[in-house]
Amino acid sequence: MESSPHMNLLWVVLLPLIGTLVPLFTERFGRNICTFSVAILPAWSLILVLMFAGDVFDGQDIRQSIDWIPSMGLDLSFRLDGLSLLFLFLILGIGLLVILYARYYLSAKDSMGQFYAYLILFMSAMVGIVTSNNLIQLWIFWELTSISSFLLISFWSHKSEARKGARMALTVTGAGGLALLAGLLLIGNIVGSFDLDTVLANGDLIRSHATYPIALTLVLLGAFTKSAQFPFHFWLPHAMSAPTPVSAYLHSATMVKAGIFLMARFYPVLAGTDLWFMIVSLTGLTTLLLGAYIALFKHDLKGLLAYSTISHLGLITLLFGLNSELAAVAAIFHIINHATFKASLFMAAGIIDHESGSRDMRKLNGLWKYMPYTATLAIVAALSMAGVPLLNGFLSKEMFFSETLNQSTLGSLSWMIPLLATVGAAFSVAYSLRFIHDVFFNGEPIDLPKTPKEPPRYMKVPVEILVTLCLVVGIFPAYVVGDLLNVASFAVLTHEVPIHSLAIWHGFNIPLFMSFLAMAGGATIYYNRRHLFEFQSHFDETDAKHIFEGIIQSIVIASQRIITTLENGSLQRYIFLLLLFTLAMGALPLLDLTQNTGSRPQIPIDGVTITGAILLIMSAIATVIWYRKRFLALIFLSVVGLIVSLAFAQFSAPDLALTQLSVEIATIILLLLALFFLPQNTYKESSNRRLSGDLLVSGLIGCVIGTICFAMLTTPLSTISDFFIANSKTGGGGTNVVNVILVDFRGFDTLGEITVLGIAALGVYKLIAKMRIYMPTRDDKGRAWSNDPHPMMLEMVSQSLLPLALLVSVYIFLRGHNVPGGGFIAGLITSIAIIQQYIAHGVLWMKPRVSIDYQWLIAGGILIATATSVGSWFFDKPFLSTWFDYFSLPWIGKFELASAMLFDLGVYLTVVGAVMLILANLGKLTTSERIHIKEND
Amino acid sequence: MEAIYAFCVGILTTCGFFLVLRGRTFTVVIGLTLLSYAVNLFLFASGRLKLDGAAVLGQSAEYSDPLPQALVLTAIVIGFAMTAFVVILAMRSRADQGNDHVDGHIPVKTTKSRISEKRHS
Amino acid sequence: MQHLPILPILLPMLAAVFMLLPPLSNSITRHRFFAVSVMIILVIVSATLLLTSHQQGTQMYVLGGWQPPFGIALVADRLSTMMVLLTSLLALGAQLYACAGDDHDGMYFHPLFMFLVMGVNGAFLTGDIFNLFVFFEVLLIASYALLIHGGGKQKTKATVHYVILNLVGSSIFLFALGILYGTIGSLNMEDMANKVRLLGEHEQALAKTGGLLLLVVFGLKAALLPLHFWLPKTYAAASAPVAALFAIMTKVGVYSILRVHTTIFGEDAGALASIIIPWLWPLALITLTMGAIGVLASPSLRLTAANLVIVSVGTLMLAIAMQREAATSAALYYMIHSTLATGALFLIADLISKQRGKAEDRYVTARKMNQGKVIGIAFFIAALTVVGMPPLSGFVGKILILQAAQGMAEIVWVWPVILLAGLACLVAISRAGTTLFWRSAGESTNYIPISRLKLAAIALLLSASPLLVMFGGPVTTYTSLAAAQLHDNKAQSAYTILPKGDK
Amino acid sequence: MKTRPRFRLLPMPLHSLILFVVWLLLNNTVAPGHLLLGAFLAIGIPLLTSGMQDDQPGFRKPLATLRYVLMVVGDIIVANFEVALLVVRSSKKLSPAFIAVPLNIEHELPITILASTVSLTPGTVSAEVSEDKQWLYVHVLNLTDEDELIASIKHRYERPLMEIFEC
Amino acid sequence: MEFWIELVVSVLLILGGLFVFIGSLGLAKLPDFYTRLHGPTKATTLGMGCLLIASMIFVTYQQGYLSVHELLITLFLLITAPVTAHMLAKTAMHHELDILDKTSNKALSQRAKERMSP
Amino acid sequence: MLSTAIVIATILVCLSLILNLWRLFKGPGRPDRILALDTMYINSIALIILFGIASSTTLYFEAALLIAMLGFVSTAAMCKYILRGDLIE
Ligand code: NA
Ligand code: NA
Repeated sequence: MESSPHMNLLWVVLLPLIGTLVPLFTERFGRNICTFSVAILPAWSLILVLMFAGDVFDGQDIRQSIDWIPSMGLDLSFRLDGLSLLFLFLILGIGLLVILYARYYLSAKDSMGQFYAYLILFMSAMVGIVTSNNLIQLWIFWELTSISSFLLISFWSHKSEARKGARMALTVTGAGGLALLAGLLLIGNIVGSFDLDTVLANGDLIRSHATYPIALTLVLLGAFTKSAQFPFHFWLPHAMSAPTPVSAYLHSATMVKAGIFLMARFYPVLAGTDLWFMIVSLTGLTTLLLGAYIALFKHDLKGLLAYSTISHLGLITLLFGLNSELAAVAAIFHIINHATFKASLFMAAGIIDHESGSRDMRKLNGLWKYMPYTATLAIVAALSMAGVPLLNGFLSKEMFFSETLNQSTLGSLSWMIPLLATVGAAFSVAYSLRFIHDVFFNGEPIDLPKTPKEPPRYMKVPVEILVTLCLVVGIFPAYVVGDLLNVASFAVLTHEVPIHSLAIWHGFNIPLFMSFLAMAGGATIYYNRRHLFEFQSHFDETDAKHIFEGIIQSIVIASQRIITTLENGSLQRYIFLLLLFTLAMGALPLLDLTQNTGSRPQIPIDGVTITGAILLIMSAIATVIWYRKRFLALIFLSVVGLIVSLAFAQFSAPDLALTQLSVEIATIILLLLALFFLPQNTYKESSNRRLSGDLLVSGLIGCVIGTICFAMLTTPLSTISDFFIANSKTGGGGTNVVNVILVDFRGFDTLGEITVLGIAALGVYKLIAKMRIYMPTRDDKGRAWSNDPHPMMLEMVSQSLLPLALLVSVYIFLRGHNVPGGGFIAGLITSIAIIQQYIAHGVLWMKPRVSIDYQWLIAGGILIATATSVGSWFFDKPFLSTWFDYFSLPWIGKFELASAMLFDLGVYLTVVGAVMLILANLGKLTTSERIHIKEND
Repeated sequence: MEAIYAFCVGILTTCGFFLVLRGRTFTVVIGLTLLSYAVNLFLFASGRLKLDGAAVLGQSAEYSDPLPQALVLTAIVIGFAMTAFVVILAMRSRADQGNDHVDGHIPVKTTKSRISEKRHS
Repeated sequence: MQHLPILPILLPMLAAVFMLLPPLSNSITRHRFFAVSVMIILVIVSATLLLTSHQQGTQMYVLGGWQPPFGIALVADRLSTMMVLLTSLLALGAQLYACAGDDHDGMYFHPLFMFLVMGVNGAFLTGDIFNLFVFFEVLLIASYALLIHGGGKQKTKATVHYVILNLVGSSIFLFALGILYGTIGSLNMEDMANKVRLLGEHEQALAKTGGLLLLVVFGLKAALLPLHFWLPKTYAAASAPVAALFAIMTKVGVYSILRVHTTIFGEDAGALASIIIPWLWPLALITLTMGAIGVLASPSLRLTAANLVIVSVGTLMLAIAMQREAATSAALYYMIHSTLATGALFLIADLISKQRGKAEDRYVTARKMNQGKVIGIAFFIAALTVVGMPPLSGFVGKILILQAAQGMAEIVWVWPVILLAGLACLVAISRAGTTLFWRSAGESTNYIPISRLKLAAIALLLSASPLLVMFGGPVTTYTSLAAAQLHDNKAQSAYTILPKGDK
Repeated sequence: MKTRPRFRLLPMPLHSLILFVVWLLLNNTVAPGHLLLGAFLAIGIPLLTSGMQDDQPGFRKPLATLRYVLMVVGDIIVANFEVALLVVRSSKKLSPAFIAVPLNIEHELPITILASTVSLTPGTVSAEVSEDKQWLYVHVLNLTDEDELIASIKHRYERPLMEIFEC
Repeated sequence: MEFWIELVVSVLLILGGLFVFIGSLGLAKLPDFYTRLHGPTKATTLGMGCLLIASMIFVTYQQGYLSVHELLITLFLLITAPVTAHMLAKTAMHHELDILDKTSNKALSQRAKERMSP
Repeated sequence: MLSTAIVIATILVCLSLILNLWRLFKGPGRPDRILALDTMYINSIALIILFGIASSTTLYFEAALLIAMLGFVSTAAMCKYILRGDLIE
């Protein structure tokens, strides 16, 4: 069969999709215009389909494809074959009827635009599913039906049942959707393409592949959840809290049929195996029986119809599962028939509900008197459901019975299938009878909110059309749906459809006998319903909603328990885990280290080093021993800092020694400032077990780090550093290589580093700005503070030292490029000198004397450093390219000017600004000079 | 010499991490400071140890690796900035929550033991 | 134009600095106009950089003219420019949202915000591992300061945890860098990659420690289990625009793992090839699982969004663990999608919590929202996106990752976990949505209409979701090229594209 | 007393001089470039910091100052040997004491210098100055005669200081 | 190096070391805080002076130019040591540290603490 | 001779540092500990000077100068802390 590219096929999907937006705009023009406008685009789409129909009936599949996401195997790809055509008629045709019906069903309070938008969205999704020629695209539309049905079911979102029902439907179909996705991906992987044509052409490949059972199961999970097959059937009755047009559409004709469609679509590649038979037919059979049985006991009209739908879907599934071609044809036929009679039944139920205010069959009685016309329509449809001759339901049921007789996969138990099918049919008759008798006859209505009457004229039109179809198909099957059934079956079977005759009369045969049995049995069951009801009342009615919610709830609670146990909000635990992880990462590779000592010659030990080590180790341990006495810990910390600086000095890093020293003092001042506001000592909090655990882990990490450090120190290394030494003077213009690296080779790091400092200062300022903190009036031993806030000697000496300190910082700054020093250290010296003034004199004394905006200083510093770096752009060099030259002036002699100095000035200013912003403002916390949050503008 | 150096780094690391694992902000800050000493020494060690080799041209015969020194300088500055922030954060936490526990509240267990401790004394 | 690669770092930095100086300082109005203008310019610059790098090949920017491995070089390849563009887009959204008033709850919002963007962009662009550390610190310190923006007990508490953990992380970072320099002797990642193969056995063991310790560091930033505990409460406590911007922060960790562990410890690293992979598999799976459990357990939308971040991290890590071009490409697509979507979700959560009175965004019955419809639409789009339902971008990323796993033995773990996590998210989000929007008691009061700016910000971020699907073709083409570039060590080698210049 | 005169360019001439000298000390040089730079700094830094200096009586007598300094240095050296002996000896032989020295000078800077001198010299440490600046409390390591010690402090150090500061 | 210079430097070094040591010894062994305060503030200062002068001479000789910048350290120490001692004494009095029993005029420390006249 | 002198002086300074550490541990009061720390600062200046002479370099002079300047600030700050709690008021 040739496929012809057809550019208009896309519009079949696009038109409804665009139509989704229409009601949102036309809602304001009134109900009729809104309804009409909503119908236009789907109708147009249907017309397009009808125009294509001829080609399809002629055996020409229509295809259209556009590239979309090739790396995912996703193309925008459509095809129209017989199966699609059949479904499109159902979706668009019944869809249009539902649009009309809903016009009268919805009350003035309901948002019509929203409803139609959801409905059309759903319709588009269904159209998309049935026309998709790409597996992933099919899945996209599949999921879209889940989403839009969620919106439709929860349309009356203020009702708890609506929300829960919608959620349940979404969860179940969503889960199925994920399974389907996995299945489709597997199939795509087997075939090497997600193109449906390719997939359908490779049935044998798929069936023989090792992952076939998994792929089959996953795809069927998708189909069964969507089509409410046992054990996933429970969501469907709860979806009945949707407005009735939704039920008529989604739960009879379309969405639940999506699963059936999926089975039909993949019938050529997945069916035909025993596994398929076992899963599909048994699931179908169980669903058929269960649905039919429960339907009888539902007092809610829509509940009855819902379980009836489940039962009929089971029937169709069973047919597909039988692995017989005629059965598949029967299944397709029953899809049509079920759609027509069930949609009309739902609509009738909706009319009854709408006009009487109740759906409870215990209250609804004798409606024949009040709405004879509607009653007639409903009774015809119900009889079709029961499979009464002359109605379409009878035809497909006959085919069904005959197919149940033609299978033998269950071996000697195969006889059970026709028997159980008959039992199911009997119950089907029984609940149909109940629907007819209990609602339209059976005495007078009880306590109805409204007096029932016939509905508006046009509300009946959709029902009339559908019931007429039931009759016409039932009487002239071959003329009405013969061709359609043929092309659809052809699409499913992918070859010539086996001979079947669509006729009312096939002579006296076993299926007819089974039908008769079912009729009689159904009547008997209904007649004796009181006993059955009594029997059934012994069982607690298990509400699926409660079970489902219960399961979800317990999952949520379990999750919460897990989360609260693990995420207990204890930082100590988080750090402990972090350290454990670190330990694992650090220690395990070390197991590969055969020996710790490398080949690098070691430096002999000397006494000074030992002294330093003793000081360092003892002090470090002292901070641990006395960590609860904070001031003490602080003093020992200072010792550690001092020794570290000395170590840098010893190991040839004078710049580091200087920096470490100045940072260390600034840190101590900072910690002292903060300690004032914090408890001075704390109780023993950690249990001994925790302490030893912590000690163990930190000790082990210490061992790991120490080992690595030793191994590293004793291993020879060649680095890129020779370059720096070689180019420091010639390329960077300075003899202090470390400084040249900082301001030139790796000036970018330095720029980042001063930015960090600047940001930290801003952050601190931000922290302080909103701080309201308690100021202790006594020290930790209860002593009142000394009465001398500004000791005179300290004041005198501090202010005398200030110019000296500034001089030293200029000295350190200027020499940095060539010998140890530089902007950072100079900046810290300046800041500490100024802080010393604050300590000695206090904020009030300082305030009139220092009028620098530290914030500007920070910004200015970073700006100068950046501007210096950007300056190189004007010489067509990259950012941070430095410049230096030597000049000589008479008398003064030769001197160097370098852009790096300017960069370093930026560093200096930022450091001063940042440190002062932090420390000086922290000091102001307790005075009247505390920061007031600036009001803007 | 290398062994002693590595040992000191190990001790500092141990002490630092142990204090970081404590429950009070100030102690944690002390721990972080110790840890940053350890880190700086360690990072410095990546250039190996050298005596009399300051990387100032013309001052030594052989130069120590200047690059780790520059890295450590950056690390020191950043460490200082971070310490400054976390110290003030500790204060802010005390101000906002009324205690200086890292979790913003004293664990129930501790409160109990403290009461019993008081009772005993 | 030759300076284009450094502009994503310089622009926000200078913008921040200028905002601290007169005439911009102390005027929130001026801050807003200036900051938004700069951010729009930044978006344009980033896009230009991306196109340049895409069409003309990787752009190297050699700072100070010092050739790598001696100097620091910025590497603007497809991956880094993509991340930079992503950052500026997210930042623009978050910033617009903040301009509606949240920026006024404390000081320095805009400068700090700019500094954070600078740090993130720097981390993405730099080709030097120590410079990466520096930019990590820039973005961290800015994030610390931003986290307390707005004040309040919760923020303070979350900040304490966040800051201390990250400080420990920074220490470990430096330990790792020390080890790497101490064994490899270089800092330029490309140069390290070349040298790491040649290491002796002794050095290898040490370098491996360094590489694995980096996993700890990046894992902490990325919120990889068991280092993720800080994330939910931190993100939930942050003010909305900050939380939205933080959506990129975990991605910095993910990016770093991707960059460092495919460049330095990639397939060509000899004995040190793929050292993190045996760890990454289980950790990624558990992260994803815990994220999903967290999503189920979340009692409020902000926590849900935060846990969704963990889910996305777990998913990304799985893709990285696969070590395939296809998987990396999928990860990159997923990264763009999840960053913008979770960012938007944080903003939406804020809108919701401001309209529900004391209930805020918790999943309890509360008064009806004033503008439930418009927020509802935004939420619906965001929810579909994060859950991975078509037709929005989530499903593309998920399918790409699932597809990438085909043919691997680990598929038996990857597929079920990813799919079930998706289901858990679906369950949780549908519960969340129905509760927040539909379970209401009492009518709304205090009608304060939502600022249009906020809606525009959310729309901006959300618009990415359909666009990513619509233009899925070009986007995935780009991500696969980026992935190919990342995996092909020779193609991205710094030396091949460098003109052998002077100096 | 006289406060020091204020010049616009040289607010603290003595400071400037000290800074200039210190600059040369620091750089170990008298190169012309450094002379110029030193001069610049010696003028610039006091201009910057003059705000942070309280008014204090100025040094009037350079010679007396020099004499005082030399005397103190000598005392320090001698005193230290004494203290060294005291430290090394058994501490049982110590006779420590607190004493209060009445002060005649009133200004903060001279008092500070006096107290510093006392601290640097034999066996005495200035512990406190009373709030009214009338008394200097001194801790003595090994007191032999209280009155003599007080007299010697006043005579040896306070008087020259009063002379130097003309107060 | 010339013998005399070497001798002077060596003597100064040993002397300096000795004073530094005695200062610390005093700190370690003297019986109460106030007596301990004397050691470091004075002996150490002198010791440092010796060492710095030794360094001055040594560097001047070795480098061939006058190295006087060590004087600056001495200057700093001379200026700051008394203030340090003063501040420490204040803290000791504030904490009312135990004073050696045989100290005369112990009560003065109370007056001093309050900064009142005796 | 000179090298012997340097060694002797260094040993003396190292011993001093150990003595300082001992006082630091022993206390008993906070002032004792601060005093010990301050002495340690000064003794480390001595160590640096000796180190400079021993390795005949002037590179470490600034370190000594810095300790002299900043050690004082630190000690003063600690004393102020004990006296007033609040460093800057
Ligand atoms: Na009835
Ligand atoms: Na204060």
